[in-house]
Amino acid sequence: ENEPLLTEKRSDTVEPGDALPDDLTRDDLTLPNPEEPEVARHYTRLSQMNWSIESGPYPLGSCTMKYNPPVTEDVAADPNAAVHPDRSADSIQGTLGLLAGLQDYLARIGGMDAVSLQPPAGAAGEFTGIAVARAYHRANGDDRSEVLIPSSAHGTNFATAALAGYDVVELPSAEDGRVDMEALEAAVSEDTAALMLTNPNTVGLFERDIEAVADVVHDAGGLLYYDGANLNALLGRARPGDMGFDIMHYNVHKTFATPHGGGGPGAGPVGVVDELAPYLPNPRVEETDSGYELVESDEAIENVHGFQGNWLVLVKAYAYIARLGDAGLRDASAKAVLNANYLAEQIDLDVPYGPFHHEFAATAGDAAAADVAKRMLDFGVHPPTTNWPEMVPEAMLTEPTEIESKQSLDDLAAAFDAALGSSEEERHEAPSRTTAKRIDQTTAARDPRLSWQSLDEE
Amino acid sequence: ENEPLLTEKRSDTVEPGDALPDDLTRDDLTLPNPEEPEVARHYTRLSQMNWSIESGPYPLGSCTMKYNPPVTEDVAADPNAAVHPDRSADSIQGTLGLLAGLQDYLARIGGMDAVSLQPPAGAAGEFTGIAVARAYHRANGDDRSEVLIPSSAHGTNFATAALAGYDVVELPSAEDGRVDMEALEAAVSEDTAALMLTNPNTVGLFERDIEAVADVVHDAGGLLYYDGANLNALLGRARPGDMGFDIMHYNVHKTFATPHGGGGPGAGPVGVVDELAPYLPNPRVEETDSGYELVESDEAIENVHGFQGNWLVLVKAYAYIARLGDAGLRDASAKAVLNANYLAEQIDLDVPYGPFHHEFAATAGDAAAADVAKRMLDFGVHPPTTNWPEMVPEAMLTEPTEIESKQSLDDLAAAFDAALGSSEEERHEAPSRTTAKRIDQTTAARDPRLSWQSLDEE
Amino acid sequence: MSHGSPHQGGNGSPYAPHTDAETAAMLDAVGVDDEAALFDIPEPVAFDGEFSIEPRSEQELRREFSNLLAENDDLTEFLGRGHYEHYVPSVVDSLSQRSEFLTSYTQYQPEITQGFLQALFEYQSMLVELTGLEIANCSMYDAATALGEAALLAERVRSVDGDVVLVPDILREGKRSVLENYVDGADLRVESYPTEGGTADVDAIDDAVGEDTLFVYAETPTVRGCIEPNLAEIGGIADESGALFCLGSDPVALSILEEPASVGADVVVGEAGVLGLPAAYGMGLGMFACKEEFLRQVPGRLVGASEDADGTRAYTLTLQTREQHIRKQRATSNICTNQAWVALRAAMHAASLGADGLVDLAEDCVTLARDLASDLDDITGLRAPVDDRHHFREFVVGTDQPAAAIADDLEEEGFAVHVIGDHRLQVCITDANAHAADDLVAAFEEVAA
Amino acid sequence: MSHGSPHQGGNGSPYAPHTDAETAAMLDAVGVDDEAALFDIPEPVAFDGEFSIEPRSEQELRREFSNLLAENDDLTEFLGRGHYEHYVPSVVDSLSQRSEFLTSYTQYQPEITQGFLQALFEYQSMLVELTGLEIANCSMYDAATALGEAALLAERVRSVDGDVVLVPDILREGKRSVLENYVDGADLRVESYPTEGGTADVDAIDDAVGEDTLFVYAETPTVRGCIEPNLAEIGGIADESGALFCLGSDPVALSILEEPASVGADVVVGEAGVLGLPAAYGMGLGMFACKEEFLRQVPGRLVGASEDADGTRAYTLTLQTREQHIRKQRATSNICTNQAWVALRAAMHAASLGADGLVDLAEDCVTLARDLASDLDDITGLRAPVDDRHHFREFVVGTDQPAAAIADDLEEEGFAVHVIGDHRLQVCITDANAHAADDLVAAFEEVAA
Repeated sequence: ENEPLLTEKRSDTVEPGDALPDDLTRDDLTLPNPEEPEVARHYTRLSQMNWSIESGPYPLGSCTMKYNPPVTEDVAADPNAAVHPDRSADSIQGTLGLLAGLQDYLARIGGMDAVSLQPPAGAAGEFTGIAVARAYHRANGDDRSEVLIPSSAHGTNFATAALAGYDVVELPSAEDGRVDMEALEAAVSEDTAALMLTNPNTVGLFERDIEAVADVVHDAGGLLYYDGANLNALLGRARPGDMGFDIMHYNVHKTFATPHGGGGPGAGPVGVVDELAPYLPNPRVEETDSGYELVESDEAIENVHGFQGNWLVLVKAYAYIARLGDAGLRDASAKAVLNANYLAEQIDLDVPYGPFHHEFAATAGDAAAADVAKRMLDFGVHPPTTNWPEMVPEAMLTEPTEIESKQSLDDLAAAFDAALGSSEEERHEAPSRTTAKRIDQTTAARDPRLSWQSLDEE
Repeated sequence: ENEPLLTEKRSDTVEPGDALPDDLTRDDLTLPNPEEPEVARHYTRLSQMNWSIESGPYPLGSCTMKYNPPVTEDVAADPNAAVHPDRSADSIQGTLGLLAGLQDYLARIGGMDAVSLQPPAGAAGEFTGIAVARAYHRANGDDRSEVLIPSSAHGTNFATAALAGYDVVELPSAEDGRVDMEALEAAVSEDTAALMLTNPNTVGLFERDIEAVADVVHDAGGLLYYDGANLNALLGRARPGDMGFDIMHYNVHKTFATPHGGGGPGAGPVGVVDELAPYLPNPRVEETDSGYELVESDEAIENVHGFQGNWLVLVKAYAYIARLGDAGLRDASAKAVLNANYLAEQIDLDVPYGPFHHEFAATAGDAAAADVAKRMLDFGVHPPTTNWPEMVPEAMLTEPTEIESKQSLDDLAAAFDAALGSSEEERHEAPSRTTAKRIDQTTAARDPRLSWQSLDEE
Repeated sequence: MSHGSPHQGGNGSPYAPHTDAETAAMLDAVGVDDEAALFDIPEPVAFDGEFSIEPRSEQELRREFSNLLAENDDLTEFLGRGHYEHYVPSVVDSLSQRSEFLTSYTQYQPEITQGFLQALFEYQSMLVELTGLEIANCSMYDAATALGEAALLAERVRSVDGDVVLVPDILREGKRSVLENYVDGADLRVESYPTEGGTADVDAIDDAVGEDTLFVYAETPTVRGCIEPNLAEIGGIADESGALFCLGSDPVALSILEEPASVGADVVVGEAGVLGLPAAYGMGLGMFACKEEFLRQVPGRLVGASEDADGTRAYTLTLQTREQHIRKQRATSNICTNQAWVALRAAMHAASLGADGLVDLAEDCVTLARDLASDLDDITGLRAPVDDRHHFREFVVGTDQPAAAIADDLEEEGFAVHVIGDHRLQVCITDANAHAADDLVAAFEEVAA
Repeated sequence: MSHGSPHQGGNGSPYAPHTDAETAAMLDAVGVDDEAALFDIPEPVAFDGEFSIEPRSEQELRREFSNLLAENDDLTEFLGRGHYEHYVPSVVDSLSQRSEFLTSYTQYQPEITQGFLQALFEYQSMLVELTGLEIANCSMYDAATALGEAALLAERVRSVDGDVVLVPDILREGKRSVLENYVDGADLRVESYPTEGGTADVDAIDDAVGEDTLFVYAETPTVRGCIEPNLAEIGGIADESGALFCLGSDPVALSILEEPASVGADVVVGEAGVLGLPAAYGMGLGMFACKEEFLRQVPGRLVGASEDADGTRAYTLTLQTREQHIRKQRATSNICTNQAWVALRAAMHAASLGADGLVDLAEDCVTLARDLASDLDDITGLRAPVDDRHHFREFVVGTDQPAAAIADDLEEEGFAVHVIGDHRLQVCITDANAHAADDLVAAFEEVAA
């Protein structure tokens, strides 16, 4: 049974009082007006209609849905963490010390020289990074117009390059699923501002030629940008900085287990090599003899957030890293890669590309990947990302992360196989055991009803 | 689908290390050995198989299942609240101040002169109160052997009197459902240590003759004990102290909305009139010129708790009272009584006794109350207390409390009527829409399997 | 209208959702003019006055309570003697605070309370494993009341004529007081047997136990933190006399100490709140486990496994005919509300630690105490441990200077310890305060000489 | 084994549940000897070193972070200028922290994420009601990035040739910086129009707006806390020139201020984190609402109502073809992860207040500021408010003494205020700090003369 909208339960129309003259105020306001017990029941019921990492496996490829340790929530709930961004630096040495610590840890993990914590999400990190590249080239009097991106890259890469005003040059994949060196060499030019790459790539393959790739881009005067979405595959095994990347972002809501909150908030800190450090957005935190200070650079790009980013997320990320330490981080990657490889071994679906690391793109073959996914819902698991990347037909991009046990992976494999083994009709009509049955997407898009007000018009 | 036991998921046998010699240690220990993500999923799943006040109405008569405000949880989670009971009084003035404040508020609300916060539950409060009565009589050289209890009283009253070594004299109800004055007069004697009474009684009726009752008991040298289970009916309208009660307990997990936690912890503070104050258990908190002190009485009864009771529960109770204040407390009772009367008006079931206050005992008539209750589960509500008190045949003792809205009561009434309107077979086979179907109680009792170890023997 | 928004004080209950219009409609349906008309209270006993309790907004409430509790001195506690703190993982808070658990009632409708029932079943099972006994209930209030209930169980199940409940002379005063209270109504007498070096004097027990002995109680660790080395002998003495042998302990200690069943314990009681509860001013969780033969005489609630109509395993409260709401004055106890949610937290804490984590924690309780005692013993003017025993969490410290003065000085330095005699302190160390052990030693060095 | 119990540091990830035996079985199934063999990393770029990051136990972590954050001075903040605190009821924490919400991903499988989708649908609906516009997305990062996106929307939907983005000269620096960044790639220029007395100089806007104007932005309240009295006129000027009129505000202010649709706003942006977020060092929640005609050009996620196969109302992410994961470089924005959970909290906070609570809160923001300004104005050496406007939450204070010195002195007294000029302070008051208003006034009396 579905839950009524709050407004369908109890709504009132209220007029402003007399604090302001009428010409400055609205006539009235109509909004839900429940009492607290009603609020509690409404949202408790809604929560019960929602899958989460505590519900079971959440193997969305490229999303790194890990367990989010409650201890990081407790740490972030410290009342002393609740300060205003305009406080004097002297009066918030704790906050600044924490930020400095996180900057340092991230730099170490990525092999980078300087880090900005300002970007509030991965895409914002990309934008920051590409804006840094733009500023660098401009400072060199170098007016470059293109960003190279492999066709298998995350959609945000393309959109970010466009947002920053660059033309996108899409690189096809080689037959082995990796960067096509010939295509790269053909595409690189003096117009190349940067190449955006994730490594391992979106089907989990490590770009073995990364050193050659870096040489090609660098020789042309371009910069190498690392999309951190897949960093969970490499912790303690390889660092973007060592591979020749000049700029990278970190998805702390992936690699460092901050909760994804149904879509956000995340945080997308950006690390760069020394040469690019002056271009990071202002301010950054530095430790001096007299404590932590906020320092500004004249060459900094404009800001990417109205203040200093998603503070509460950053606290949790730092706590997670500190909880795990070297051995924990390295083990997390080891188990994430083991889990992906073990799961791929257990399922009936083919995996065209390999050797893969923390994720793999299986193909549903003759079946529609989206329907297989819907059918998996009936077996009590969350399906993988479907139909992406496009290099794999009917792709099911699967990333179990390190938190699943062998038993959990076996159950997940059974759900894969059962869904694939279902009849086409069963798959097409799935799911049937869920809160909502298959939802009509076409009507939703053709006749958009985006508010309760639009429902009233029915 | 049910959830496996943790031990069925992952269990290990572990041997002690070498911290102690072998003759002091066990051979090994076999217990579940999950990692944190597995623990989180297990208990999250279990929680999803459990009804709570956030799930919907919980109209268990005599249980006062109110909404438990989260703000009281936050207050109790204060790190400064976490102190050891053997701390010096000087060093825990905050804790003692809080306890003193609660003692004071409870005394005002009950019309009592002194309060002990030590009893960890309602039944423990009863035991404390009856032990106080026993000590009082003994101090007077008065060896009384009987406690009078109306047949409609809570089972704990009888068990408590027996625990304290008294013989129970059960009083029948008069035709109007209240204390039968003639029977009372006949039963009272110089053996009467106390009469235990709740008011309103367990079918919600106010004992109109309470002054006469008090006179009869007092004239015989007995004491009048007030069972606070139904205090939510009277807040700001009447006080046990004003009615002639000498001793009372408060069920803070009922009247003052501390969470019931699936069966506890609660707290059962005891209030008494001046004359009995010296007999309350040691220590009590008193405010002096130099701060709060723990004071002891030579005449005090022995303790009812190893330390000072259920501290965390007391904090929440105090916070709830402070949140509501006079007007809120009075309104809570008003709406609790209104809700009970309105609900009774809406349902098809007869309510033999009245006028009732915060609860009423409807009768299922020809139907089995227990089956009607099971059928109500299918309509998405929690049923009332069934088959009690015995003065009402097939009783359904219903207490909606003040937190239900008119809409919620209408829905609840519909569930009552639909359950009563179902066929006997439907009722007998109910519930069918719940996590578990009707559970076999007989086998559970005849062949008790009380641990996972006993399941292994299957 | 009485709608009180959370940021305001509110004119009525902020948790009663009635609008004025709804109240009016409901009054109309009931047929009265106002709520007052529904109260059937004779005028002489009606209360028209006020309590003079001011309502607080949420904000005011939080500020007021926070300020009040901040009056507590911020001391690092090395306190035990029956109330122990182990670090409770965050996940225990986040899971146990889920409203489905926290705001649920006793499981009288098992079909919609399977989750809590299963958790309690798992709690019971954990105690069965730890004690080796067949039955555990799903909680008493605390260790002291569990002990009281155990003595009364003895009275019900033992055929001996005896009325003597034998306890160690060092039994913590509060616990003994509760025991006295519980057995008063049954006309039993509490008597002490001597201890030596912090544990039982077995010969003295042998002398003391006779035909008037109903119940023999021993603890491990004892209140002085000593691991009792002679449990099997004490159990044997009790068994021989027909008395019931009750052992007091806790789930962390039992993770490595001798299994109670193996030393002849008939009943095990103690403080299970060592798991799941932080320092809570003495709030507890009474552990109660016993032999299967006492099944129908067990106090408190029991969860059992059964099946539902589909044949699926399901759980339910069972053997309720023992309980007060059915058997009234012939019930096995007057307990109703117990400590279910604390039991849930204990089970969660144990699960979070896991079998190996529990054993590691228990080992730490031995080694931490041993190391701290050794460090204190190195300080001039102190002797630790006073008792020549293996210790668990805590131990007694002998002082040259008056103990009370040392404790006062330590409090100035930010530490709390027990004063248990003119020249006796007691110190407790666990994973919760071990980080401050070196600081404590340094403070002792400052003040003990 | 790598099983790290929570009370220990652990040798591996405490959140990877593999036993040694399981790891071995899995490696065997995969056909390798160890996990290292699964990494396909060329030797030259392999990292064998260590990060030198010590693992912490949960306890150590909590203690370390608590100690570090305690380095923050405990000041009562009277700070605003774009980041505001209102008291967030406890129920918002307890509900939003439910793991079903907190640890959920974006709703790409709507059949099992109806709960979050409905909550976001209700959030969108609330913004529709508050703004009077037909469309609201389910969040941007913050007010600044929402403004940037709005300017880019103008570039997509406006047929005018203009490339000028007009903003008030008092726009907060950080917000303007973000805007500059967003419009750089689209070759737009940000220009300022003058303000007078804390609000827009309408005549100057009229002069400034021309055929090169793409976008006109105004705020109410402005960064100086002034309620903009001439919104309809500004909207009219923009409309006439074909520029897009974007209004910046927030949901609390809009609860009583003029409805944006009624003054001609095409887009409304602003900081919706005034609901649901406590002071969080600038973390925000970008509000974004606009006219229906821009539907296919809206940035960010949209939740729509639909039906499931049973014909039951159901919710789903919709119009995803606007988004980067489908449209790539032609997407309406590069945003992916947004602030969904903060939007959920904002909706919960609004629901907790209710319609009347929201209006009361907004009224308080006017009267609290008015009263505080009046109290400060009574102090010799201070003038408040400097601007002859109606204020919302905050206002500018003129000082005789150097403002920075006064702020330093106030900090000594335990208060934080903004310094915005040599003789200008800014003070913000809401329900969250109103309890300390009298103390602030007293402190000002001490230090301002």
